Amino acid sequence: MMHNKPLDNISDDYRPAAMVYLLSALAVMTVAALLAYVVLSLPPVAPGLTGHVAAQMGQSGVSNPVTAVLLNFRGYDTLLEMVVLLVALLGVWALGDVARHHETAPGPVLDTLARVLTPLLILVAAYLLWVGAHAPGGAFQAGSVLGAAGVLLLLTGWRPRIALIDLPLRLILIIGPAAFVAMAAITLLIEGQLLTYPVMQAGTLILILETMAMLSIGVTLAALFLGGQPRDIQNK
Amino acid sequence: MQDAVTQFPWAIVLILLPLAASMIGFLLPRLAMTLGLITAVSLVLAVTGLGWQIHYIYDGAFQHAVGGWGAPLGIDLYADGLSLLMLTTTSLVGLGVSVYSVLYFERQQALRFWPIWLLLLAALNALFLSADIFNLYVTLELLGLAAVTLTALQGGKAALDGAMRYLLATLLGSLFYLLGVALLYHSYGTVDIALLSERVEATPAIWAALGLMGAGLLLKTALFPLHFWLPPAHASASAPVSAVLSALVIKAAFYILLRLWLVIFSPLGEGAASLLGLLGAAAVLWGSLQALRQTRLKLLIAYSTVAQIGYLFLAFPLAGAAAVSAWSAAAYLLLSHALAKSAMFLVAGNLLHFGGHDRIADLDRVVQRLPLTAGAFALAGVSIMGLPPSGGFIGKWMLLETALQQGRWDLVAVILLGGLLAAAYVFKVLGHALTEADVMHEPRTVPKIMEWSALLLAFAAVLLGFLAVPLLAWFDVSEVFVISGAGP
Amino acid sequence: MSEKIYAMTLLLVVVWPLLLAIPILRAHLPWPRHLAIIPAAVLILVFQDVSLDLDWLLLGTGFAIDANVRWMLMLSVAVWLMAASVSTDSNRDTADDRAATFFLLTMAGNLGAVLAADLVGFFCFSTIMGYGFYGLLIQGGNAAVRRAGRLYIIFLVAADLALFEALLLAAFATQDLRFIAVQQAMAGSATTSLYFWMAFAAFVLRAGIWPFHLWLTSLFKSASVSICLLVVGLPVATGLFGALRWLPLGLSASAGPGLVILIIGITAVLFGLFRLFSRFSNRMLPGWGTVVLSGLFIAALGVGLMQPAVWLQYAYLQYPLIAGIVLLLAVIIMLVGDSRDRHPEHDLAMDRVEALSREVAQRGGVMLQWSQNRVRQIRSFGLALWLKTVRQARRVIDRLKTVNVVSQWTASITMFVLIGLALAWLAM
Amino acid sequence: MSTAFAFALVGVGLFALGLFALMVYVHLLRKIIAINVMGSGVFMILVALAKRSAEATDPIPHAMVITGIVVAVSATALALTLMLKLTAASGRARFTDD
Amino acid sequence: MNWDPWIPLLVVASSLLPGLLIFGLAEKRMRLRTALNLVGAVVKLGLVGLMLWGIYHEHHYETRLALLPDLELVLRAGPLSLLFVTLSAGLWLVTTVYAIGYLEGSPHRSRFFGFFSLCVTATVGVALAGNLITFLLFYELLTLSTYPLVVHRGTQVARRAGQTYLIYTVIGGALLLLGTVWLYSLTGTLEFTPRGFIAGLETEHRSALIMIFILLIAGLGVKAALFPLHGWLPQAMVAPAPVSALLHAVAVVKAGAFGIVRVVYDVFGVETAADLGVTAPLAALAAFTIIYGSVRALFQDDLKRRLAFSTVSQVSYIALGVAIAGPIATIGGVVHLVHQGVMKITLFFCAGNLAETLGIHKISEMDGVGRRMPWTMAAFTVGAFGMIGAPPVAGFISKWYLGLGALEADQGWVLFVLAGSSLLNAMYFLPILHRAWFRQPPDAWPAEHDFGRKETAWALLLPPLVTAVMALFVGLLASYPFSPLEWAMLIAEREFYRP
Repeated sequence: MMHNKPLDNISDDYRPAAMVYLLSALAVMTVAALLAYVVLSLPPVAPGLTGHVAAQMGQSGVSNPVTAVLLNFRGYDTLLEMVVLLVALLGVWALGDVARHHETAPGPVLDTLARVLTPLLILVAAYLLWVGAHAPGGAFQAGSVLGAAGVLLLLTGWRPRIALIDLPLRLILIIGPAAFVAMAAITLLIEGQLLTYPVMQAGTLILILETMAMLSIGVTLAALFLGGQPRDIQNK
Repeated sequence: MQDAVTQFPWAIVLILLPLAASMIGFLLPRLAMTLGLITAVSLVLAVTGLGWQIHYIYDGAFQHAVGGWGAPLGIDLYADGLSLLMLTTTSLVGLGVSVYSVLYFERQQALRFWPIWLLLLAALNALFLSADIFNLYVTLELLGLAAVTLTALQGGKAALDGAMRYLLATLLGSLFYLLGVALLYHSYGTVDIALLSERVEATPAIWAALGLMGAGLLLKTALFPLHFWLPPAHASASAPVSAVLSALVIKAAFYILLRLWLVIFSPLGEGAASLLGLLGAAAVLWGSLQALRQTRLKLLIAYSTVAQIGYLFLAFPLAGAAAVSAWSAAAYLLLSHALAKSAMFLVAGNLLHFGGHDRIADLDRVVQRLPLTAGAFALAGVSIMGLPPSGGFIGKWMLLETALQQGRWDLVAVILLGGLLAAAYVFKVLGHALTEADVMHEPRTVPKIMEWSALLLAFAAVLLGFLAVPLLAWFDVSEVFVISGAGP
Repeated sequence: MSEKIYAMTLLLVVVWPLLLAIPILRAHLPWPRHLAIIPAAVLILVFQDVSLDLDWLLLGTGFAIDANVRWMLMLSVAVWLMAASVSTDSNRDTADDRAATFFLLTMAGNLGAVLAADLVGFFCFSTIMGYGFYGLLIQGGNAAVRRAGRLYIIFLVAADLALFEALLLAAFATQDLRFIAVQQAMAGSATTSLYFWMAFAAFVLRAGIWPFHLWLTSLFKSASVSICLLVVGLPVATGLFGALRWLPLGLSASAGPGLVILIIGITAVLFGLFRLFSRFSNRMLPGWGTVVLSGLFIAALGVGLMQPAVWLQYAYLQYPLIAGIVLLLAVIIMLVGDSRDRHPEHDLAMDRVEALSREVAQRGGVMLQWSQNRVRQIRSFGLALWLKTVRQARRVIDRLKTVNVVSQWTASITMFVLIGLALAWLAM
Repeated sequence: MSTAFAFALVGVGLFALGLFALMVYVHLLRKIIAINVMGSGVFMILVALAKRSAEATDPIPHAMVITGIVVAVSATALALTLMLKLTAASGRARFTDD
Repeated sequence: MNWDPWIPLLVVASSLLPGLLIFGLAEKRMRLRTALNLVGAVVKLGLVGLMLWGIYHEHHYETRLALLPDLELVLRAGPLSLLFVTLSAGLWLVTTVYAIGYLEGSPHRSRFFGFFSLCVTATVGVALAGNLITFLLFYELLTLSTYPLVVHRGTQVARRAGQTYLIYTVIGGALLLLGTVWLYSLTGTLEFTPRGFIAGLETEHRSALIMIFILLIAGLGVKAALFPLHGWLPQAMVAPAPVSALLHAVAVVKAGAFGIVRVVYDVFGVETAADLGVTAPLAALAAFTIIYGSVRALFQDDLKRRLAFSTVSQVSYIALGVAIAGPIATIGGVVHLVHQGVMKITLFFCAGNLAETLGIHKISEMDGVGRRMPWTMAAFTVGAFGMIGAPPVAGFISKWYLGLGALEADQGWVLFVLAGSSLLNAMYFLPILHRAWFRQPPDAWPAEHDFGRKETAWALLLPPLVTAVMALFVGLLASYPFSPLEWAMLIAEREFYRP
């Protein structure tokens, strides 16, 4: 990373005047107190939407309520959220490029560790994705694990091959959101309604979506970590 | 066939089309610009179609339960006069800015601009169509990040600084909003606006939610005194981006506030309303004065935005006495300001491109050299000043009328004073544009398309002055959520 | 039919000089000054009352001529003829051309004022006359005259204002603005005294009657013959004439104003006489003469106001009186001529009458060549014929070795005699 | 009071803490972290209150939080990159005027 | 089909379209531009003539266009409107010819003529406005379209003058707007109706109505240059002569005065206004302005500034006539609307000629100019005498009816105001004439352009002559059918006597 000099030592920070300190402290405390009062004033017992969810689980195509909500009941949120991720990536890329050449050769330990861990992480991700259908887990968990693997590789100094950083990379980055949009469009054309899965195929469709989502999420996280659009600087 | 047309889900096209276009554009940069233009045009058509449906088929409000679940479990899409107004504004300004941007950016920037820009459009449309406060949160974030990215796209210290402030402000706002959402959900067990409106009663939670969401949204709307982040961001971004930020992005936050106010919080009474009115008045005066003090054009326009936002909030105390026309006035002001202000920023872009600077005092006989651009600024100025014939005038007229009916002389004074100050800063620019400057500079030619897109936007703002009757019927903001939001 | 023709002439009297006043139109006409008078002259010969209503003109006005007006008309014609004759001997350079413009404007104004049938018309034309005359003064005259002219225009503006106010008062009192009607109306009206004093002041100012005579006398001190003629012929004459027509005379006795006016008149006379004889000079004779005579007239007015009966009794004298005064003054002026050339100073010891007679005798010679100039110039006109016969007559008379005076008979004197005869004849 | 509310109060505390830091510190990294802390606070409240009734937990808030987290991550990533660029441009990791 | 509803719109469009087209023209397309201008002017005049004819034949010209749910944009041709429309249409034609001659070869003519046409469009709109909001709309449009003309020279002085102009007019506009909205919130209508539309409110809303009246008059008084609000007028003299002519005779000042007439007659109604006791102060103000303007004019050496102050004084005659609130005074005031226009435009044309031909700007430079430019000065003389009120020029008629009206409303003091102002007029016009005609011309003029044998270009010479002749004939033929006086009488009758 370049120009990170000022970031090395956060501690030598400008300290605000005691007065400011005090006042903001007071203000924040009052806010906190009020919030606390409000929170405590909430109804002690509230089922929320548990009932509705339970009632509709049958049609959702999965048995894990959270996944059902994420991918089915409130799938539209998830669609947009994938897009948010994409926007963040576009933003990071818009801010600049990074060279794809090595910065530091990894030490032997890190190197072996990466070689061992990466496949393992991918496996874990796959498991999480699959288990998400009926137990805690799902695309996001899996995606973040995948992302972790990517980060690890990047830390070891690995960089994607030139051939990969152009179209394929972009393809994999948008496959998640794209899948969602496509699904939305298709369901719209078939069912006349957005993201309405036929009850029979719901499970499969959700699994497909999740897979795509996982891929995109993982790669996106890694790409975000890279902090810029990878290009082969030398050839420029 | 007939059926296909009437039943065609225009609303959903509004969301999916820009999304798809953006992704394809991202995948195949070569196509990005073309796709962008096509999308911009088809969005206008889609909005028209939606409006037509709302008025002749769904009599008054369009509704769509995503996933077929319907509230409270699922998410509802919902569109009525107010949403239609916002969507129309978006599509019009969007079209203008898209056309303008074709020649504005150089290649490298253009590759990055188009996908994000399309996502921004998608975010706006999604936001205006959503009837679910959590979904609104997601769209809000999407919008905010896209906007910040576009701001930063300009590069350079000022732009990055502005973008950073903007990002922190918008994130903070979103968090406040989300906390409000949390409180609402946990007290009423739903995030659907319509259902909330039925269940709401005055509990501490509601008050807190109002406070939190209000604060967050005001921060995003940059209402005085929470406007600190706006001028640096809007003044440093590239011209088309500034146009979009001033014309649409902050309006989105205002829209949510208005929507929530009309449906959920209005029972909570006068206090909040008069507070908003007070802030609005302060914004009008403060913003105008600041604008008058500026020496750089884009800053001047940015502060003018701060002032004009204030007008929108003047409607809150006035609407207290069930005077519908106060909301109509706000709506009309919103629309005309969006058009006029975007035109102004595009003009600023032209001038920057033309002279390489935007120092007002050194505008050297621009009127002679760029008549179209100068004309655009003048026309937009007319609407901003609220002089007839223009949309700004109609809005101001209705606002004044209600204010007088309720004997709110303070607001009357503010409205008139704001108008005068606006005239002062608009003509400050025009005066310099007409006369010779001390320093001559080598002008660069400005593409005609850029000039015309600015001019047409401004002209539309003036044209609004003659279309009040049909438009006010079309964007009927008098009855929001008359039909219960609970599922079709 | 003939009425129509008369009416046309009536209109022409005013319009024709106006047209000639426009330089282009008269560019190629010989002696426009004389030509302009012709319609008026013609009209004199129409011995019948003609009137012409012009509803579309201004606020609806008209022209009319009756016995009284004819007096004034003749007077004007005479004055204009003389003035025209006197003032054409300078060569026709542009300045003279512009002088002609003012000359003709003034003429039109004067004739219009004379013929006007109602107050508005009178006001309008007399204003035109006033400003035109001012132009004439400034144009023709030397520095002194200009100074006098400036004084004159101030009085004129003031007078016009007063007259305008009076006019408004009259119009407020009655719809019908013809002179008689107005006099009747004002006699009874509540605003009489205001109206009366306004009008009176206006005419006093215009006619340069004491105590507003300064411009008048100072003019006579320095102006040329033609201008002096015009002064008496225009402002003075029209002023007096206007007074006659505007003031509600002989209708109801108004002792107070009458007395005041009488006193003014008498003071004027005395003052004039005193100034005249305290330091006598030919040059000042016409000036102070004017003051005296106009004073006399004013005094008469005063009497008339106090005893309407008397006034009515001598009503037929009013216009002849004005005519007489003016003609007398005119004669004096002609005789005195511009003496400043040859006789810069006069010894005051000299016996007045003798001096006067000698002046007359001396003038004779001047008059002769002056008249011969006339002859040479006017030959282009048919008048020459008439003058030939005069010369014939003179030769005959010479041969008869008659008195010297006859040998000094001249065209202008002929003119006076003729006019005198005409007046006498009309008076019957 | 139930544990749910206890956790919720902790969330409130986190929120307040983040807010305080955001107000007081000028170093951008601190501000970004502060925002994240606030976010965590909000999420905490959301999740905690989802289990107020004994029998079952409400899945909706969990879904919301997952969405929220993803959004937060994206925002943070963007913020950090932006900060780096700004630091590179201005030489200081804070807003240019203060 | 029935064209009547379209005519007023066409009248407005007949100058709007040429204006817009001209904006688009290249600078060098001189011929086409001139053609457009003249065609527009002639067409407008023709249409106006048609309406004049139509009104006599009981036609009803009205264009309506919804502006707000319960407010309409109304263009209607009544006697009063027609009086003003005819004036501005006629003078526009003349002024256009003049401007074409005046701006020969100067830069930015497309822009100039574009705004020129817009300006007249606005004026015609003001004249034809059938309700207060339409009036307001065009009134503001007028402000906007005249600003570029005022600063047309593009110098810093011009910019400052423009600023002053704006400060006054924009604030005035705001006041007018406030008054209008307030009135609307009371009455619920803004339609101009003879004898006003507020009848019945004067008891309960008395004070409010008085305030509204003050607001409206203040807003209009800015353009009409009533006393405290006249400051912009002399400064605006930096503009080229045709613009001054436009400001003073055709458009701006007239719009203000016309507005006052409208407000008093068709909004409040004379009787109501008198009941409210607002006319007397207005009359007093107008009277003061008359005297004040004349006095100020006395001390100006700059010819155009003197004329400007004379306008300040003259325009208030209209307000005065209106405020006296009697039928005859009304005639005087309304007819002065036309007379002042014709006379004053003549004077400005002449001033422009002097400046353009000989480079004369100051009165002290005018010695003997009558010999160099006899025709111009002749026209000037006619105008000057008209201003003084000497018969038979038009000014006399106005003063006549004002005076009579004052007597009839027994307000004798007005007579003295009239006398005083006539005196002052004489005092500041006659010396000019004296110089011009009777002084010796200097050896060399400040900046003389050679026009060969002519004294100046035809395009410059004809307009003043035409208007001078107009001024003369309007006065001479005052009682002729179709004369402005007749119209004024018609209007007064409609306002006062018709049941």
